Amino acid sequence: MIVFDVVLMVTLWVLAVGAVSQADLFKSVVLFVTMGVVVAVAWARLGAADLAMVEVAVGAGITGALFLNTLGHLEQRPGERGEGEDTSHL
Amino acid sequence: MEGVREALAVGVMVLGALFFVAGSVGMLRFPDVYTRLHALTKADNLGMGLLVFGLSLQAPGWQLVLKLVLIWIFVMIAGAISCHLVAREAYRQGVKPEQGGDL
Amino acid sequence: MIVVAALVLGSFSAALIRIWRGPSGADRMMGAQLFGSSGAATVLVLAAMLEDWSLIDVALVFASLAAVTVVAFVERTERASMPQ
Amino acid sequence: MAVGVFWRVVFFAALWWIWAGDKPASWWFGAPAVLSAAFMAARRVGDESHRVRMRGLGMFLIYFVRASFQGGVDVAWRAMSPRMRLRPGFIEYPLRLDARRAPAVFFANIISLLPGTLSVELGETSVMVHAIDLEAPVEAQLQELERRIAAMFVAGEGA
Repeated sequence: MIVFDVVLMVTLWVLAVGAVSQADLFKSVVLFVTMGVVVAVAWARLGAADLAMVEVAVGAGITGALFLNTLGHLEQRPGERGEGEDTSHL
Repeated sequence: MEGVREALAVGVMVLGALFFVAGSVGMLRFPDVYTRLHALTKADNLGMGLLVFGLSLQAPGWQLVLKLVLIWIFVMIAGAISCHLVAREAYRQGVKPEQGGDL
Repeated sequence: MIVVAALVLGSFSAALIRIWRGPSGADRMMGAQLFGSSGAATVLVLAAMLEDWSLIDVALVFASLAAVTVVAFVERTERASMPQ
Repeated sequence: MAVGVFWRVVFFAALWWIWAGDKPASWWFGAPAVLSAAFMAARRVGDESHRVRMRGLGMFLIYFVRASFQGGVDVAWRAMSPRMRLRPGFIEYPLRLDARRAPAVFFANIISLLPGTLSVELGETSVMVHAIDLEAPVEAQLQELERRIAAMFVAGEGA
């Protein structure tokens, strides 16, 4: 059981640090979604079924979808205006 | 009798977990997006099925068994749909598959 | 039972490598998908291990929402690649 | 139409019952949810519904469980063997089912769960399939699947 907990904790750490320190926004969003899943597993491990459910639905499901949508809009911008302004730093 | 059932359940679940591992190994070793999708979808589907079967043997009521089967069906639907969508997306973006030969 | 949990969790880290290395967006999404299904599996094993059967409901939510992010991903790339 | 709504209500009620258990109070939420889900589903599909033959369904389930077992074992074996035996490639499979209707969509989704095949794109008259081993009899396998699906569905009143 202790092995399980340690692996869970390390995965959580790696994902959390990875999600905020990415230059590539898409990668960052995917890492965030994955972190939502692992957080939910952690809640389940702690016996908090209700929290785990909310975490999956909100953290991994809805927020991930909204982030991806936002990213789509951000990437669409320069092409729409057609002025070729440099948004590559995004 | 109870002991046999318990042992069977654990055995089936270990087998299911092995399929999960095999799927992940395939996902790391296979050469391109399409073959990786093969590994992921099929191995996970079967692993989940075995896990659900093993748990059903231990579940305290048959309503839980129905719920477990429902989970399996949902995972299967989600797996099939997302697998198809990812493959189609890769195809439309022009990701080239590895061709022929032993890789 | 602990063996089962450890094995399933082991496939977690494999998905992590795939997300990290890419190379394409589709590969990363695939990694997230694996996290979804093996997450559900882990919760199921936990339910049996802790004998807390209410965790089954968590796995059910996992399973029914597994496709949402993938669909959002596909919609996004489809819109981004559409000719203006 | 009315018959279709009835069966959908039964279906969603069963789903709710599995999900929420048999506590009577849960139906205060369940009944409206079931009814609205059934009506939404019926409106979405219109009268283009297909009947499903019970016998065909049973046969198909047995076939499906066996085939998905084979699929999992097959791909796990390939992944684990030290020298991976892969001969991947695309195959264009001509559809005999009508691509705009439910059975073809069902077909395309099931392909991904069967040994060695993965559906890539559902076109007007064909499905693009990715096979993991081109030397396996992919074509014959797909034909068998298509035949079984055709046997399961009966064209509804909309046909």
